[in-house]
Amino acid sequence: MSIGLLLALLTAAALFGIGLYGALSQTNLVMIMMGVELILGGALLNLVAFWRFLHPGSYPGQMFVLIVMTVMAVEMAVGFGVAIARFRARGSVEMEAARELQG
Amino acid sequence: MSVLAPILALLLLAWCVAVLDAWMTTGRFRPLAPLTATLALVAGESLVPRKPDRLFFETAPILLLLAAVLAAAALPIAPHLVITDLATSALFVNAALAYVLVALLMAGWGPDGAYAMIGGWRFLGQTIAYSMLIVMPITAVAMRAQSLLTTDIVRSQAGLWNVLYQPLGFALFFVAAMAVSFLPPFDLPTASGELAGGVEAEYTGARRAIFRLGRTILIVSLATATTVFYLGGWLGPWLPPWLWSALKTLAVAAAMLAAGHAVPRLREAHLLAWAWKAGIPLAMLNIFLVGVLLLVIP
Amino acid sequence: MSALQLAFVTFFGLAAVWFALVVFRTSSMMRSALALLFSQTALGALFLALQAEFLGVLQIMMMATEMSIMAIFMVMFMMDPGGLGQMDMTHQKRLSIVAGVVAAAVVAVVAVLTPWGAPATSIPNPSEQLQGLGRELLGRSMLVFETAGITILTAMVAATAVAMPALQRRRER
Amino acid sequence: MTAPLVLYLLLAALVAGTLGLAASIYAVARAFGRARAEPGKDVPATAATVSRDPVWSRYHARYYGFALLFLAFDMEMAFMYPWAVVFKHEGLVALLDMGVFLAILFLGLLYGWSQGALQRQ
Amino acid sequence: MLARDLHAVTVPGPDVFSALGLDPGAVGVTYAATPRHAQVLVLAGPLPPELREAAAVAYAQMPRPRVILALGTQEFSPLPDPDVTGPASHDGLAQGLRRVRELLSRHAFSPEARAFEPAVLATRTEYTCPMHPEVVQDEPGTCPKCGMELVAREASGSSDETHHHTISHKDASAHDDHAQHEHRDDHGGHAENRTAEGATSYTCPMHPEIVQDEPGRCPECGMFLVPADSDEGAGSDTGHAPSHAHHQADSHPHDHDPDAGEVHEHGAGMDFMSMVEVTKDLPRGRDGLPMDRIDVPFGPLFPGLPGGLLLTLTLAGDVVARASARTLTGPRSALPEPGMPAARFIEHLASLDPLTPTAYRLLARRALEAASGSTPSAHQQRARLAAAERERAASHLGGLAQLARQVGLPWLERRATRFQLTLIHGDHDALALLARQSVALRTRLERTPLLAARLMHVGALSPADGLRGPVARAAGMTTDARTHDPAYAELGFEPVLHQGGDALTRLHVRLEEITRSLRLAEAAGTLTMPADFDTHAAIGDAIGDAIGDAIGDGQAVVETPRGEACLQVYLDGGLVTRARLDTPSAGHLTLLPELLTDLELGDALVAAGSLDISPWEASVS
Repeated sequence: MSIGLLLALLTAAALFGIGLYGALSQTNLVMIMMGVELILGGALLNLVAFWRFLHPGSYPGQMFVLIVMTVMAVEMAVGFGVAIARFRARGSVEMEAARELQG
Repeated sequence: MSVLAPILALLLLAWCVAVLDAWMTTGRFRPLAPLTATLALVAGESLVPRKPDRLFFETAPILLLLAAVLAAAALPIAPHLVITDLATSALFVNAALAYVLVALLMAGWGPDGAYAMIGGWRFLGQTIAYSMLIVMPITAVAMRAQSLLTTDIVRSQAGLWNVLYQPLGFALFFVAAMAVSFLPPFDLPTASGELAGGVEAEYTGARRAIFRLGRTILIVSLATATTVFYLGGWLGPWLPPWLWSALKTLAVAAAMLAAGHAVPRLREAHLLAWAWKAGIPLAMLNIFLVGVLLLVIP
Repeated sequence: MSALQLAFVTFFGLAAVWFALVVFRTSSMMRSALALLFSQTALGALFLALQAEFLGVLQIMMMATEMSIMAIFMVMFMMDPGGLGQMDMTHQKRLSIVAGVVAAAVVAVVAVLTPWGAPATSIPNPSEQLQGLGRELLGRSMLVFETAGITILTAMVAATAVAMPALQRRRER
Repeated sequence: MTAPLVLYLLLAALVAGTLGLAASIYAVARAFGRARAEPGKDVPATAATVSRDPVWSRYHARYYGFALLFLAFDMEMAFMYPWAVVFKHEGLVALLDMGVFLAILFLGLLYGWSQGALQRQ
Repeated sequence: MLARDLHAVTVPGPDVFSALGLDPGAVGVTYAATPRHAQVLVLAGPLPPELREAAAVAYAQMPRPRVILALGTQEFSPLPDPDVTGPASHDGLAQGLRRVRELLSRHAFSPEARAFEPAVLATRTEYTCPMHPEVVQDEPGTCPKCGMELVAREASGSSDETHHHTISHKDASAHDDHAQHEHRDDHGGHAENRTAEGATSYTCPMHPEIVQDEPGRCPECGMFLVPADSDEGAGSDTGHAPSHAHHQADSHPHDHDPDAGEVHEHGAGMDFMSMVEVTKDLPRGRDGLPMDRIDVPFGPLFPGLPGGLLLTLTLAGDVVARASARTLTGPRSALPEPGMPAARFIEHLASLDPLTPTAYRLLARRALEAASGSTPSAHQQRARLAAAERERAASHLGGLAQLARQVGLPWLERRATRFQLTLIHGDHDALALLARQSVALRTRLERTPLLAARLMHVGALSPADGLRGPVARAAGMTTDARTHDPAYAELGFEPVLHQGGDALTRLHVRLEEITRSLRLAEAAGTLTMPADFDTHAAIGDAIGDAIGDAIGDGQAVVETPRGEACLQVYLDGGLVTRARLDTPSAGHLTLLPELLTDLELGDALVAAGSLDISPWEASVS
């Protein structure tokens, strides 16, 4: 049981939590995507940590990291595509109008 | 592995490039120009716009300097004169250069001024245009060297310099390098005739001194990168290796500066269109050609 | 696992988390986008500290441009990108916070309680990793790799098809 | 070839040194004195016209078509670097493999081109 | 430190400096891109009030150490008195700069440095809602519409002044108000483009009774005014008012209570924070995205534009959504006081445009001769032709340097400027050589890579009556006053003519005209310098006894470098009692708004520059 692995996993957990909070709390598509990016970042960290501490010899782990990165990029491309279309159609990318306003 | 020597060399080269630049723009050769210019800036006022994003405004010049220095850190001047020989140093150079964009975006957004903001966003467009043309030719170089280690890349050119082995890649990389260091004709973010200084406009005094320093070192880094990737780095007869690198680097820098003076500033639309409709297909072709060459000529 | 490595991991781990928090705490869209950028960069540095050099440098490089592009889309689509109005664009805040904390806690507990076994000692050096990854790419994972290509293609097509204004609209310009 | 971590430490030191350089330049400048506050001096300069309005607005970037393609296209590099390193070993397989990969991506590029993504909107 | 490069902000601008024969480049001074990067403010010649205010703004924004060098300028307010003065000659410049360098070697924070606090830049704080700029009040509070905290922002002058100014726009005569107002206005002067958009009228969506002929803010509710004849509320498309077009729906047509705007808007939609509401009335770009737009001033001291010209571009991203243009060099009248002696009238007219004095001196003489029925000798005609053609060539070279500054071609800027200066100082023998050089310059420009790509299809103009001079000839119109002139006819003159009408064609036309003008001036044989051409003495006898106390009116048309200018004078007892002047630039200035719309920023500036507008001409009423 390595302290380094633990640190990495805890960091990943924190990123995951923050990302989830963002994805749930934000009303704006782009902000939601930022939350998702954070979650995926946490996943990346987990993968790297597992590769480093458990199977440094095997490369599918690293391969998998590349795939997750690809997923991040792809998600952004499609997400922004949708955002543009939605903004053109509705003039807004908000999933729901913000309720409470505070100065 | 000595570390201080390369840093010193970097600063010296930066000095030379600054002199060169002043010479080309003003037409007068004054070896002390960088010193006097810097003193003039540092001794002057350094203003801050009244409602800036202060964090960005302060970070941008330093980040630019950092990016330039880190890019240079992975490039060898002689077999053992390199600050860090990472196993992925060729990639690391790209990674460092990518933060030039971030710095300019910060500089553009920070002051809350129209010219600066437009300049910043323009540079993002410029990055979208040149970015692939930086990384794809480097891939072709790495194919030949079978390594991302810059020193290996230089050694791989012992027989024939890459500029001859893959001229197409060299051309693309050279142009892209000018675009990274937003030299004319790629000075869209700082165009004086279109944006009156653009991202650089609000920087005065010491902050501008840092900005200029970063810009100069950036030019040096890119010239060194061109030398290392395509002009056989330190390779060459008679002279000591470090001298060869220095001379080649200065030559490349001079070529970059000179090229800008002969050509009018590009239109963003053209830049993007040419980069994507001609540049990227050519870069792919370059990779393919190198691949075939490597297979037929073992 | 050297002390130096531990220091790196801790430092960049904290940096990543702190920037991630900033993302949702600032009202300036530009700041929040660049905070995400630096969070990802710190992540990349963390990879370096974990001796996955190629992945780390790659992450540092990719995220710089991709998150900058995210910044421009933020500025395009967010009301009041400068954050001058200090407005709050969130909803169901309490629920979200609870969800976030609970999720993080669960994952953390799992991470702590699972017996991960002894950590590996010998790490292949970066150049070996690169070679290995390359062979993996052209060997067993070739299909995965080509599938990634297909995925990217799909993404490009989908994004373009959705985002570009209708053809006849463009023709009449 | 030193141990990677030492190299990273070196990089960190380099960063610190650069920051130190910047800090010292600022210190020298501060030693000369501070800027004098005067009306209109701190308004972002717009060619001798005072325009005090904030410009942070929803900026219409005309190149978002390129940006979308770039996001996806950029990922190709992640796969190309490891590939390039082992290319010579693997030989023809590698060439064909990457050929297919690039062909696929190029299709995407062509589609975007045909749909007018490769132009300022 | 003495040897260091100086960066200068020049007023009125590089173009005038070259025309005056001043060459800062020769004495180690470069034109700064922005006041921020300049250490010295160089003034040359007499400056109109608005330009002086602009200079004051530039000076205020220069970091210390900063120095003012005045060459032949008399009035300075609101600028402080210059640190160094000198005559408006190249020697004056050189000596002045030597002194400037000494002054600068004293460092920035010298205790005796005095603060610069002109009234132009005085501010007060007002509070406004970030989402609803029309909500403006003097004390902090919350927005009546969205309840958001109001944010403080500086405004200039005081609210009633702004009000006063808006009224004063209604009578075109209140020039002083314009002048004062322009820099008080916290909107970079986009409220002021009589010259450019005189045709369209602007009204307030909430107060239809407010109608004025330039955009701006409603004196009643402070909302942006909307062009009365515009669809999609073009007036509403500034970035700071993302939502106010929304009010067109629910506005009270007859509402004279100044506060009604506020009162009424309490009722206006409370769902304002929804982005949908904010964007639904925004004008959409060609790609259908409703984006914010910002007003950005380019000028009066912008490196890429002639000094004194102020373009206010409403930018959507980096594309011009709407443009307005005005000059800060005026207003000057062709005949300040009725009953001017002929000689003084000629000199006054010559002083109207520092860029092309000879052409206007010539115009005045022609008109006076027509009025008095006297005819110049063949020798005089030759001399005039030569002088006029030389000035044309010089002016076109100035235009080349301008283009070079715009698109970033240092070699072209240097070469064109040197060329222009040698032409101005040179004598008849120089002309043949210069003509050959001009051909060489042309071939080099045609070989310059990417220049054609940069200029082609930019700012294309189809033939119309508005066009004159090179601009018209580039559009394929044969309009050239010289074709009717016998003096030209006997030299076998024929105008340059090109098809296309875009910036590139204009460049070609000017390049060819440079060569032809030089050849003409050479062929004219006797080249008398402007110095001894129509000086006071010369006029004294020449005009004096020619006119005597003639009565009658005369009209003359002269092809100035920018197109044909027409002057009509009425003589009474040898005194000029009435004069009507019609200049090419005035017409070209009105072309700008529609010409620049929908162009990318860089292209828009190139297009504006390619018209080669002289603000001085344009501001003559």
